[in-house]
Amino acid sequence: MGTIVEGKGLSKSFGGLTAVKKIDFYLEEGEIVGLIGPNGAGKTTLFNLVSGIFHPDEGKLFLNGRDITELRPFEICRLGIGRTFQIVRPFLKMSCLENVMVGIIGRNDRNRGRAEIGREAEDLLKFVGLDGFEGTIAGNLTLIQKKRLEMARALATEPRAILLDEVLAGLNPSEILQALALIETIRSKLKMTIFWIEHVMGAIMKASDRIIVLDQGEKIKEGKPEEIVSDPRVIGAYLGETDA
Amino acid sequence: MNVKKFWIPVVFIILAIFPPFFLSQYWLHVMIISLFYVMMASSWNLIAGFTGQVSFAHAAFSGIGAYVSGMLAVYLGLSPWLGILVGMGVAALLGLGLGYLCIRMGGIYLSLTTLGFSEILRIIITNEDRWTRGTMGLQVPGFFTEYSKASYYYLFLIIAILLLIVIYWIIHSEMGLTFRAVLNDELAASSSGINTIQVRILAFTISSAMAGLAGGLYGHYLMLITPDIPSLGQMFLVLAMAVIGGMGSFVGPILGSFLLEILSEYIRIYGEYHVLIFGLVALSVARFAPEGVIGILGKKWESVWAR
Amino acid sequence: ADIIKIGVVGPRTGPAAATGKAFEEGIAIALDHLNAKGGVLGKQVEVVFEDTGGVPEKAASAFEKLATRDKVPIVVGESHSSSALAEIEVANRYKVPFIICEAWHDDITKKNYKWVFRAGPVNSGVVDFYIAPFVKDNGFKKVAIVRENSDWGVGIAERTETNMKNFGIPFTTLKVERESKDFYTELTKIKAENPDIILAYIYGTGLHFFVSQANEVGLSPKCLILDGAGPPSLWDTFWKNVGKAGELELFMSSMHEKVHLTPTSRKFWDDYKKKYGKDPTDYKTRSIYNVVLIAADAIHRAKSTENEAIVAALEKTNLEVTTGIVKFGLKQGSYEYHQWMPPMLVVQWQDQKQVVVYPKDAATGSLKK
Amino acid sequence: MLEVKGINVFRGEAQILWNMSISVEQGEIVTVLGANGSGKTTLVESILGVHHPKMGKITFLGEEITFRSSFLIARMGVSCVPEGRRIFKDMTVYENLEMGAYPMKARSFLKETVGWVYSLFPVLRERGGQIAGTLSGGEQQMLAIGRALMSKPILLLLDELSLGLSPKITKEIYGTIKKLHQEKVTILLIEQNATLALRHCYRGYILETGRITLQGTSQELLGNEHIRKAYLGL
Amino acid sequence: MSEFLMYLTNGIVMGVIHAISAIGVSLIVGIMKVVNFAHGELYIFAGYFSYHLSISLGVPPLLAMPLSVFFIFLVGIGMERTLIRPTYGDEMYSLIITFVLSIVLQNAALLIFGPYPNKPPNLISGATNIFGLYHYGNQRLLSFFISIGILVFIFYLIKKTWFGKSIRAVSQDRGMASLVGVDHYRVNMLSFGLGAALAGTAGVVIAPIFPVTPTGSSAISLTAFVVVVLGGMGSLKGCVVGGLILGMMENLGAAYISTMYRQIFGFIILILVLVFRPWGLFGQKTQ
Ligand SMILES: Nc1ncnc2c1ncn2[C@@H]1O[C@H](COP(=O)(O)OP(=O)(O)OP(=O)(O)O)[C@@H](O)[C@H]1O
Ligand SMILES: Nc1ncnc2c1ncn2[C@@H]1O[C@H](COP(=O)(O)OP(=O)(O)OP(=O)(O)O)[C@@H](O)[C@H]1O
Ligand SMILES: [Mg+2]
Ligand SMILES: [Mg+2]
Repeated sequence: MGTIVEGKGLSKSFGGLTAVKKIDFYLEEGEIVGLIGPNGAGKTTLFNLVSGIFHPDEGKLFLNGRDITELRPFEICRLGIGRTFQIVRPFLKMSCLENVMVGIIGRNDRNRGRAEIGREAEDLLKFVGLDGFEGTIAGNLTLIQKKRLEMARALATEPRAILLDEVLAGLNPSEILQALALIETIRSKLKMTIFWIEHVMGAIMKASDRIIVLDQGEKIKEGKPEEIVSDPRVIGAYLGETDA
Repeated sequence: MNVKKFWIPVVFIILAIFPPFFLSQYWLHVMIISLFYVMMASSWNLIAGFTGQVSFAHAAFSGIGAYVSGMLAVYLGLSPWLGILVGMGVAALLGLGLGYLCIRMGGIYLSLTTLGFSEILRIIITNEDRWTRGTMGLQVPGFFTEYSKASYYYLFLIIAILLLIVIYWIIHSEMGLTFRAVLNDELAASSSGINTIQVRILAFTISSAMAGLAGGLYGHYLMLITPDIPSLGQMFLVLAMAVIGGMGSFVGPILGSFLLEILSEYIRIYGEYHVLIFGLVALSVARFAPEGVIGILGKKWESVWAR
Repeated sequence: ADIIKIGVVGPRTGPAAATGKAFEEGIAIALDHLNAKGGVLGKQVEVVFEDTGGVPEKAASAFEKLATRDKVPIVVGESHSSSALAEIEVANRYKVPFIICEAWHDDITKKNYKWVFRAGPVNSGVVDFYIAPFVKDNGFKKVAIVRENSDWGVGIAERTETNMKNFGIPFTTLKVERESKDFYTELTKIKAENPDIILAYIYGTGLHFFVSQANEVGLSPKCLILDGAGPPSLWDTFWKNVGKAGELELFMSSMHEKVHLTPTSRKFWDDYKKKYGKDPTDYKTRSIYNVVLIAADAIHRAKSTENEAIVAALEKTNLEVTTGIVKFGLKQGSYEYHQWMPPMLVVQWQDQKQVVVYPKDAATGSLKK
Repeated sequence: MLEVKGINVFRGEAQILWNMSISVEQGEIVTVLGANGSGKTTLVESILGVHHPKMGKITFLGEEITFRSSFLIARMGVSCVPEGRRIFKDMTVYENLEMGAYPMKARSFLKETVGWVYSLFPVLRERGGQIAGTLSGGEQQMLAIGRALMSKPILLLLDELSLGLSPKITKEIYGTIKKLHQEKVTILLIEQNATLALRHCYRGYILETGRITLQGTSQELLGNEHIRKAYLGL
Repeated sequence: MSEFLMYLTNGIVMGVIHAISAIGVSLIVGIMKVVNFAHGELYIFAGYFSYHLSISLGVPPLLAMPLSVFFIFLVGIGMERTLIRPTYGDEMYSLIITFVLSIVLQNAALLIFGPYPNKPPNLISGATNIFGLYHYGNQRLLSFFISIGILVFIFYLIKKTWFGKSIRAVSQDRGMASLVGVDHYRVNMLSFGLGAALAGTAGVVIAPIFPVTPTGSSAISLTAFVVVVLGGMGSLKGCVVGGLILGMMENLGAAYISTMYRQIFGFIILILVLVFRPWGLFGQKTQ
C-alpha cells in the first residue's frame, strides 16, 4: 500500500475568513478515510481544494507523488480523483444515462462507441441502485436519487480515489446500511480509495479506517474511530456532551 | 445505422440534384440563398441549440469570411476558391479568440459580448472604407468565369451537405454530449473530467469557421460584399430561421431556412410589412411552439431520419 | 398582357424608409398621369416596387428579382449610391435599362455602362456647379466640411475639398458617424476652427441633431450651415426637431414652390396637392415622377419593350419633365455619359420660409448671414 | 388545525400520493417517516400549495387551502424548511432572514426575531453580511431554519431538519424545537433519523410508496417490530 | 482648456443619460435574469407617446411625460404576462423572445409612427453659458438633473424597500420566495413593468434632446447593454459608473482620437473589462 493523495500545509481563505488552515493529510491506497467536523469547519472547502475547484493559497497537493496543486478540475479528475457534491449538481436537463455517460467520456480514453459507453453507464446506474431510471431526466429525481446519480457519475470517471461529500445525509438507518455496503464494495471490488465527509456518526465510525477531524479550518485530531469518539476536543467541538 | 435512417437523406440529396433542370433563374436564386441560410442557421444552431450559447456574432463571422476572401481577391488577385478557405480560417481564428474571451462567462455575457463584437466589426468595416469600400460594398469576382446559376446552386449544395454532415457527426458524437453537459453545469462537468474550456471554445470555433465559409461563398455569389452581411438584421434572419424550424434539432434549422426564405418571396409584395410579418411569425413560434416547426410536426418524424 | 410593368427600386424599410414613402407618392401621380392618357403602347402602366432596405446587397437582389422574376423592361429609382452601385452591376449582367434618379455618386455613370442612365444630381455636378461656387460667390472665408461615413458623404466631401483647394479657401474636414446623436464634441472642435460656413454632408435625422446642437453650443447662426443633401431640411419634422436653430439654415434642393422651371412642374405641383391635400416637401417625390415619365416616354418611342430599343430611345430622349428638358450625355469617358443633371437651388430658411438664394438667376431673395 | 383528506397528487404523469390523509392538531409535533422517494416531500409541498392535488382536500384552521397559492398559505402563518434548503443564494444572510419576515404580520417584530434567531445560531450573526450562497452546507441549513422562524409561524413544516448538521448542532436544534413547542407552535417534522424524530414527537405517520401504512403515537411506533427493522435499523 | 472642460461636462452629462437609459435593462437582468432586447423600442415608444400626447393632443408636456411612462409600464406588464412569463429560468429562451420582439416592435413603430424622427417639445430652451467658457444646452442640463433624481429614487426602491427585496428574492428562487409569502406573479409583473417604465422614462426624458426614430432603437439597446455589462449585471451602482465611463470615453475619444470611432470606444472597453473582470466592474463573482 502506498500513499495516493497527499496534501501538505493547505490553506484557503475567503476574504477575512480562513476556511482551511495549514492542513496536512494523506490517503493510502484502498483506505476509507472519514472527514468530520462542525458545520463550516472547512471540510467541503478541503474537498474543493483537492478536486481543483479552488486552488490553495498555500501548500501543495500531490497525487501519486505528482504535484497537482495548480491543475484544473478536469485534469485532476482525469488523473484519478472523482467527487460528489454536498449540494448536488447533476446535469439537471439530461437523462440519468447521459449524466453517467459524461463521466465516462470525461475519462478521456478515446476510441469507444457511444453504444458501448451507454452499456457501461447502464451498469453503473444499476450499481448505485438507479436501474430503471436510465431515461429519467435528472431534475425529476429526489434529492437522494440525485446523490446516487452523482456517485455513479463520479465512479464513471474511474477514479483511484473518490471524494464523497455527505452521501448518506437524508437516508434512514436501514438505507444507511445498504449504502455502507455499497461503499465497501467500491473499495473492495473497484479498488478505490474513499475520502468522505459525513455527519452520520454511526456510519462513519463503523466504516472508516481512519478519521480526520476539522474545526474552524484546523485539523484537531486524526486517528482510529475509537480514539476520535473519546477525544474531549472532538466531543466539545463536534459531538456534543451527552451522546458519544 | 438502420436502413430507414440511411435512405431518407439519400433520397433528399438525389432530389436536390434536379432543381436546376426545371426551376427558373429566379427560383434558383432563391434556392441558392436558402442554402446559404441553411449553412448559417445550422451552424448557429450548433452553438445556440446544442450548447445553449446564443451568439450574436454569427453573421459577423460570415462577414469576416466574406470580407477576407473578397479583399484577397480584389487586392491580391487571389482566387476565390482559395480565398474562402483563408476566410474560413480567419473566421475560425477570431472565433477561437472570441470564444476564449467568452468562455469565462456563460449565457448572457456571451450573448452581449458577441453583440459587441459584431458592432465593432460593423463600425470598422464602415469606417475603413478605403479598404472595405464601406457601405458602398466591395465588388468581388465570382467563382466561375461564366455566370451560371446552376453552377452556383451545385456549389452551394455540395458545401451545405458537407457542413451538415460535420454538424450531424458532432452532435451525435461524444462531443455533443459534452456540449450539453457543460451547458447544464459547468463545474460539475469539469469535475467529471470534461475540459469545459476546450469544449466551449471548440464549439465556438467550429461554428465560426462554418459561418466564415458560408459568408465567403455568399459574397462571391453576390459578387458584392457589404456591411449588411455581418449585420444584426442578418443575424435576426438566421436566428428566426433556426427558431422557427426548431432550435436544438438537426433538421429544424434546415427546414426553417427554406421555409422563411421562400415565405419571404411571397410576402415581399407587402413591402414594408414583410419584416414585421417575419417577426410576428418568429415570435409566435418562439412563444407557442418553442420547439419550432419540427416540434409541431412531431418528434416522431424527426426520429425517423435524424436521431 | 395589357400591362406594361416598370420596375422601381428604393428603400421602403430601414433608416431611409422615408424615401420609399416619397417615391410611392411620386409614382402614384406619375401613373395617374400616364394611364389617364391611355397608358403606353396602348397598355396600362404598372409599377413593381422592390424594397432595397437601403442595403446594397438587398438592392442587387431586388434588382435581380425585377429582372428575372417580373421580367420588367426597364427599372427606375434608387436614392442610395451604394445600392445603385450594386444594382448597375446586375442591370449590366441582365442587360436591363435602368434610370437612376437620386443616387449622386460619380461612379454610377462614370462606369459608362450601356444600360445605366441617370436623370438626377451627381456629386461632382452638385459641388462644381452649385455648392463650391455658392461658397466662393458669397465670400465665405473659412469652410468646415462635416461628412458622414457613407459613400455619398465620402464622395461629395472629397469633391468639395478639391474645389476649395482650387479656390484657395481654407477648410477643415471632420468625419462623423452616421448614427451619431450627440455632436457636442464635434461641434466644439469645429468651433475652435472658427469657420463661417459648415457644409454638412449628413443625411437623415443626424442633420437635425447637428443643426440644433450647433445652435446650443453657440456656433450657429454666426456660422451658417448648408445641408448638402436637402430632404432632411424639408421633412415635416425638421422644425419640430431643431426649433429656432433652423433659422438661416441652407439646403440644396431642386424644387421650390415659387420656382417652376417648366409647365410640367406646375402640373405636378397641382396634381400632388389634389391627391394628397398638401404641398410636396421631399423633392424625391418629383425625381421619381420624372424618371417614370422618362421611362414611359422611351418605351413609347421605342415602340417596344425590348431592351436595345429602349436604350436607343433613351439616348435620344428630349423630354420635358418637372425640372427641365432631359437630354442624356452621350460622350463616353466621364460621369457625364448617360447623365442628365437637373438644375439645383440653394435655399435658405428665412422666418421659416424657403428663400432661394442661389444661383442668382433663380433667386427669390438674398442670403442672410 | 391541519387536515389533509384523501389527496391524490401527481408530478407530471406519475401519481406520487395515493388517497392520503393526515391531521395535525394545534400544538402538536407530528412526524412523517418513510423511505426515500416515498413521497414525504411531495406531501409537505402539497400542504404548502406547491402541488395541487387532483382529488381530496386540505384544510388549515378550518379554511380550505387545497388550491390556494403558496404565498397566500405562507401568509396564513405556515412556514417551512424546504428540502434542499433553498436559501436566497445571492442575498446576504441578513437579507435572507428579513425575507423570512416578509408577511406583514411578521415585519413589525423584525428586530426582535432576528435577535432571537441570532441567539439560536450565533454563526449567522457573525456571517450577517456574507452572501448566503457561500455558506457551508450546515450553515445554510441553519439559515433556512432561521428564515422559517422569522415569520413567527403557527405551523412549521420541517423537511429533513437535521440534514447536514453536526451532531452537536442537531441536539441544539431539537432543544429549540422543544422551546417552540412550548410556545404553542405546531410542527410537522420529517426526519430520516427516525429514532431522533420519534423521541421528539407525539405521533407519527409511516409513508410507503405514497400511502400511509401505519400511524400511532411515538411510543407505539417505537415499539413496532416492522418499524424497528425498516426505519431504525435495529 | 475650455474645450477640454466642455468635453468633460458633456461626458458626465451623457454618462448620466447613458445610465438612465440602461437602468431598466440592468434592473430586469439583475432581477429576472432576462435581457430585454426590446428595451430600445420601449424607449422609442415612450418618446413617440409623449410627442403625440403633447403635440397632437395638446396635453401639457409635464403631464404627457408621466402619462407616457405609465403607458409603457402597462405595455411592460402586458409583455411580461404574454411573452416573458413562460421563459423564466431559461435565459436563452427569453433572450430570443425579446430579440425577436424588438424586431417586431421596431417595424411596428415604423408603421405606426413613420420613419421621421420626432421629439416632444423642450421643457426649457436656450443654452447656459458655463463659467463664461462654453455654452451648454439647457434642456440637456434639465434632463441631467431629472435623471439623477430618478437614479436616486431607484436606488432607494431596490435597496431599501420590501418591494425591492422581494424582487431580488423572486429572482433567485421563485418557488421559495412564494413559500415565504411573496406573491411572485405580482412581483415579476411589477418588476418587469418597472423595467419597462424605466425604459420609458429614459425615452421621455431624453427625447427632447435626441428625437426618437424607430430605427434608432437598436442603438439605444446596444448602449444600454454596454453600460450594463461594464458595470456588472444587475449592479445598480455599476450601471451608473458604467454609464459615466462610457460617456467619458466617447467624448474624450471622439475629441482626441477619432470622431469616426466614437461608438467603438464603448465596445472596446467592454471587451477589455470582460477580459480582466468578466463579472463587470461592480458585479459579483459567482461560480
Ligand atoms: N466561496 C466562499 N466565500 C466565502 N466564504 C466561504 C466560501 N466557501 C466557503 N466559505 C466559508 O468557509 C467555511 C468553511 O466552509 P465549508 O463548506 O468547507 O464547511 P464544511 O466543513 O463543509 O461545513 P458543512 O458540514 O456545514 O458542510 C464556512 O464558514 C463558509 O461560510
Ligand atoms: N419533478 C418530478 N417529476 C416527476 N417525479 C418526481 C419529481 N420529483 C420527485 N418525483 C418522484 O416522486 C417520488 C416522491 O418524491 P419525494 O421527493 O416526495 O420523496 P421523499 O419521500 O421526500 O424522498 P426523499 O427521502 O428522497 O427526500 C419519487 O419517486 C420521485 O422519483
Ligand atoms: Mg460541507
Ligand atoms: Mg424528500
